[in-house]
Amino acid sequence: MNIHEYQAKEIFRSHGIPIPEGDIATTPEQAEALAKKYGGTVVVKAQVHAGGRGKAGGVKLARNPKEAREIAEKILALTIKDLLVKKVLVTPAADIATEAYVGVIIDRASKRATFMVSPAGGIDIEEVAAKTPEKLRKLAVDPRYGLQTYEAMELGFFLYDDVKQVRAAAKIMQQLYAAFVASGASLAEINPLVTTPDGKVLALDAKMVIDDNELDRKPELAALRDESAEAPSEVEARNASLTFIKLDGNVGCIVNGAGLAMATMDLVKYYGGEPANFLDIGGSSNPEKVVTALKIITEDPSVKAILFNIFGGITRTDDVANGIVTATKKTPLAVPIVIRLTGTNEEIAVKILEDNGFTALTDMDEAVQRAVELATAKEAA
Amino acid sequence: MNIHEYQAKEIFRSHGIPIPEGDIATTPEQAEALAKKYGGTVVVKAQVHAGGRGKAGGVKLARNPKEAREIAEKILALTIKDLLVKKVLVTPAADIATEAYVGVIIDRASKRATFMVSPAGGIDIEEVAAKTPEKLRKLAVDPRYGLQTYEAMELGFFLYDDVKQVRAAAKIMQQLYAAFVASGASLAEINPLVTTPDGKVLALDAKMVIDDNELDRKPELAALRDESAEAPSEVEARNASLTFIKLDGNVGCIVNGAGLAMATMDLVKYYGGEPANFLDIGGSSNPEKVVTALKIITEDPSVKAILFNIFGGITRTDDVANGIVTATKKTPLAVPIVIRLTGTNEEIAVKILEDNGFTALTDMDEAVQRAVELATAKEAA
Amino acid sequence: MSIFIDSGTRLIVQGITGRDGSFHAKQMIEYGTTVVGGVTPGKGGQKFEGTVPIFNTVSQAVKATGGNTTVIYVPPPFAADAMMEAADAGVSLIVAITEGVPVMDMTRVYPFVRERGARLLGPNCPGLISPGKSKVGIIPGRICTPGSIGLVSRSGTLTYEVVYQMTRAGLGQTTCVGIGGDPINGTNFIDCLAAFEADKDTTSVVIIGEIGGTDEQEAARYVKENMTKPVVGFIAGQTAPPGRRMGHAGAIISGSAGTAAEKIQAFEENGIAVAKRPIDVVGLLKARM
Amino acid sequence: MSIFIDSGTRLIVQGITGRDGSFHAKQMIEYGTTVVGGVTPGKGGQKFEGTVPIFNTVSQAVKATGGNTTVIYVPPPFAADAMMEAADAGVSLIVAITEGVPVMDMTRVYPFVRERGARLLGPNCPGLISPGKSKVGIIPGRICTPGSIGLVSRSGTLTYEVVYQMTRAGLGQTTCVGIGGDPINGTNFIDCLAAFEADKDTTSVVIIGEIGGTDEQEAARYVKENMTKPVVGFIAGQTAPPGRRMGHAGAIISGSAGTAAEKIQAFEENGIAVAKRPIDVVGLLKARM
Repeated sequence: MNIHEYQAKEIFRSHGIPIPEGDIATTPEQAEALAKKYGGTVVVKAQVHAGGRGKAGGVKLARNPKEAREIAEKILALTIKDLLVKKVLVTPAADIATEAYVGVIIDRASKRATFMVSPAGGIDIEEVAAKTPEKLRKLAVDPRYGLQTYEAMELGFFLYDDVKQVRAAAKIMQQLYAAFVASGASLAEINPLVTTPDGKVLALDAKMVIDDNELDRKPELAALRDESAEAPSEVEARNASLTFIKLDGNVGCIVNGAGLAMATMDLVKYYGGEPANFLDIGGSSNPEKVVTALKIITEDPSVKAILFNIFGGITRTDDVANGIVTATKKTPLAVPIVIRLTGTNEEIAVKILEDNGFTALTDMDEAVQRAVELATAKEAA
Repeated sequence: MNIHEYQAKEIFRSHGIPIPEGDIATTPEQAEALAKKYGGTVVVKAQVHAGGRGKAGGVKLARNPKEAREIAEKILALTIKDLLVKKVLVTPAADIATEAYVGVIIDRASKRATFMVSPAGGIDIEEVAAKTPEKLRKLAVDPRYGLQTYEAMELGFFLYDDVKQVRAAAKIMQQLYAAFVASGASLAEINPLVTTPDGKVLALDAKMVIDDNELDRKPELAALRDESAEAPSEVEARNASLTFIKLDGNVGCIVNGAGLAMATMDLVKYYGGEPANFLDIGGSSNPEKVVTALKIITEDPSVKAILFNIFGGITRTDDVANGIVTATKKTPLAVPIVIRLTGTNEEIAVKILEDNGFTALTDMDEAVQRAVELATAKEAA
Repeated sequence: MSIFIDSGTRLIVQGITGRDGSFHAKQMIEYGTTVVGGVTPGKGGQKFEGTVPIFNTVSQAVKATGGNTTVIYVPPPFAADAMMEAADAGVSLIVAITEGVPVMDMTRVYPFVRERGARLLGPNCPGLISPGKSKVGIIPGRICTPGSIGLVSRSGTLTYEVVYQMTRAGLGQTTCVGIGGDPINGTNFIDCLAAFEADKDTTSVVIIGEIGGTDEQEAARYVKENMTKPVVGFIAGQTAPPGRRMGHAGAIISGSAGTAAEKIQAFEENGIAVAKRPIDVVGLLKARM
Repeated sequence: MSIFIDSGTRLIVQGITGRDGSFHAKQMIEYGTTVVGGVTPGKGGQKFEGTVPIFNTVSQAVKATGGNTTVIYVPPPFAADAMMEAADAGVSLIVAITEGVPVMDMTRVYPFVRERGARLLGPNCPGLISPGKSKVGIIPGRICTPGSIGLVSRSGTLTYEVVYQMTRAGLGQTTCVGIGGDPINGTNFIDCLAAFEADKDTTSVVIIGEIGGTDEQEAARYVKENMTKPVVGFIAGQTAPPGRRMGHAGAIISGSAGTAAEKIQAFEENGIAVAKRPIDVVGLLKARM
């Protein structure tokens, strides 16, 4: 789960990381009032779940309250990577001497939380990695011991020469690690970590991604979710425990299991179609899930045919069949549907479907080809 | 450092351990008021740093406020193992179905915090260990992972059959472990851990010893020290970074290093004397420490001779010599003194002493024999 | 022969009285797996289905039954503890089916299990099956048949699909292993490839990967450098949008964006025949027999 | 020969610019120890006494100097981190002089150092000396002389006393090791006894214990079961009051009250000659030559 910069800053602050003050505005007037309160130049920053805010015009300096209002008005009207900007963060502008990058992620290879730091911060860290890899340093943290002071100091010496700044950065990295672990994060970033002309070390930006699997046991983090910052269909899917990602094609796919879902999409493409989405109904299906899945798919006007591909294991195919019947009774389909199912309780499922006028296929390739043909025909019609 | 039951309970409570309410009284009237507040029967418990309070009459039930006042008055007049009772804890009496023992200590052999639990609680756990060792179970906690839930459950199943009580006890043990680690304890005990007739699991008593080495970095724990509950000479010694333990003999010993101090005491005994104390001036001495050490020793009227035994390594013998000269100039000695020193800056030290009318010996056995003779002669005089 | 499990496997089911645990325990018993015990705290002393003894702790279960393998069906908040309990009780194989285990938990479980010399499969995996001998997990038994192909996959239902098509085409399996798709799992492709290479009865191997991470690329290098048996591969996710989970930092740390194209290229460059469709696995296998 | 340190020891001093560190670094250099570098964060690039290079981290120091041993003089709050840093930097021997290290820190340091295969001596120990070859720590060099006796002790100044009396009586030492008296330390009696038994030049061994714990009792059993060389012992604390630190629980867990009488008995029952006074060590050693 993505959280906003201002939310990540709150978490970082609660772990002691030094961050300049700041507050959220949802209107230009609020931004103006905040700028007045802080005095001097402020930064107005769009709060959206998208990288490249700066390039998109979502981060601007304002020299006075009036300018803050005007800039906030412009930013609050922006759409960045399909996401509407609904909040801005207003924060006093800091004097910056140097900019560094500090990030922690879960690294699959070392199976550990891993730090990446670079004295070349502020800009896109991907560029640093590609062009000047010698400016990037990694350190995998042993979860049994946490980030030791000497390790943090080694990273600090990679960023700074002045031992006071090294110690300050080391402390911030230990605080960042604590925040990372306490929040069950999969990513935590400070970019830039700056030094000021008088030698202080401060975090000017904050980014954090929370492992979805943590949310059940960390309700205070789950409460940070900003559904207004996401596509409504994806929100609806998640609330029904479905994984849904909207794509640009015309074959709506409903599959159990992420791997089979992707393979199904690939097969749609292989047979000349385009998948309209990724939709995984997950391991233990129930009829309700199927109803919601069908609802989400049919709300997409570009879907011209619906393809079910269910391989029953832990998923019972009769559950899926019942879901299809319930959903289509409630709201008859406007597009053709192709159902392929095999596995657990297959015979019962086929009977349910046939009793309700559906045909059930058992071969994946055959089903995909049929769906692609139907979508193409419908598109042409 | 020992802390009182009520202080340990505060720490345990802050980690979530269920403990009946309770408060401190320093007068019988306060005890009466607390008993009135709680209603029903209360327990009045002496707060002293000594085991065996119960047997010494320091723990009593009071059925009503008046009785609470009377009992508090008696307990506040007690002296338990040489320690004056200055505070009592007043707490509502709990209905008890079963009593168990749960303790954690630092175990030298496994080099880990180690749990000891027994379903036979309430009584002296040493007795359980001696008479029914099968009722005692140990578990060394891996510090890299902490006390895992399954480990706590295994201990819980050793105490109870009812899985609800097992879970409650397991949770309490994890909380106790957290309190133990967070406080830098060397001992934390709940004796008894009780179940009530309605199935609740509660900690009725609490004991905790804090590692002295933690106090510098944990000022909130250092603040729990109750100097009124200790011998004044030991408090004075500690404040001067000396380790002092009063004994019953007549040869006052001032030595650097615990091992050498003990060996010196043993030698005093070997040559027919009795050491009056253990006093270790520690590794890096300074003249001030020596002055305080001499002050503490000379305040003990049973000391008939003073023996210095200093082997200079990190300790500079000239520091010690200067301390002796300063102290005896300020307060001339009433008893004979024997000084043995060798090692770092020995020549300077000997010169300082001889210039001020002292004799310095270099042989330990010779010095100890002399001190024993002088003490015996003084005693006889 | 087979890898990891066979007819000597003595299985303990952790969470045997739960919804999923009881369902699959029955399925495994029906398949012929030697289920020697179950664990549910507080139900120690009872029997599952009137025959399988239930214990309060894994340690008790192992001591009483000589179990050497466990399978875990407990809910996500308790799954990490269950894995550690199993490792500490001395079993040699732990199969964690549970989906939704927090990754932070797994950073601690991984070294814990390793220190005790146990093998962990999963979490979030379908388990494994050595057809005709033993099944541990949730892979449907009837889609498999004994034979000489080894299969390892990051996916669940996609594995079933491929195995099903193999079985329909008469290609039986020594062992099918689902390693799970979580960021941190106990057993990876290479562990399984090495075991298949060492297994006398396995003649060729199928590897099924998907987008994300670099496990497939590393597996491909391993195949080239260490394997003599033919390997056929499939990668799911050619049309999937770039993963949004890890963002940029994840790609930097692994030195790869983890795309399907990249993985397919790694397979091809290292001598793994790549199937375009799941069904093509069958043809590629037959061509290499 | 000698144990743990010899003329091949290349020493790094952690905390070389501090009060104790600088004093003892000079003493060690004077004694002839090969001090190759020092560590003080923020003073990297400077030189100690104009000759010994100072580094910001132990890792840098090891890389630049080939140091294989470190000695730690940093204050208690930073000592545990210093030990872990040294272990992680790959040195094989870490000698921690610092007194007052929280025991909780040591519960973490101990497995950390072990995992890296390093030997830790201390904390709260005087270090060790192989007379005429190398001295690491704070044992005064002039009280020692080369010879054939190995000595191991839990104490500091009591060690000096015994070594001094041995030296005065013409009994030289291969190595004198102070293992420190803290509840958790890195090297125990048995580690040293085993090393002395294996050392060709050591002909007999002195062990100096004190009250508390059961290390001496275990050492005594080890001597009986594993050692061929004569061992002479001394135990301090016969007149000491019972330890008030651990109270009853400590005694239960160790199965012993840790008294001097108990330890002396264990020594005698296992063939260790026990000196009544420190000076008697000399006579007992001579009687066994």
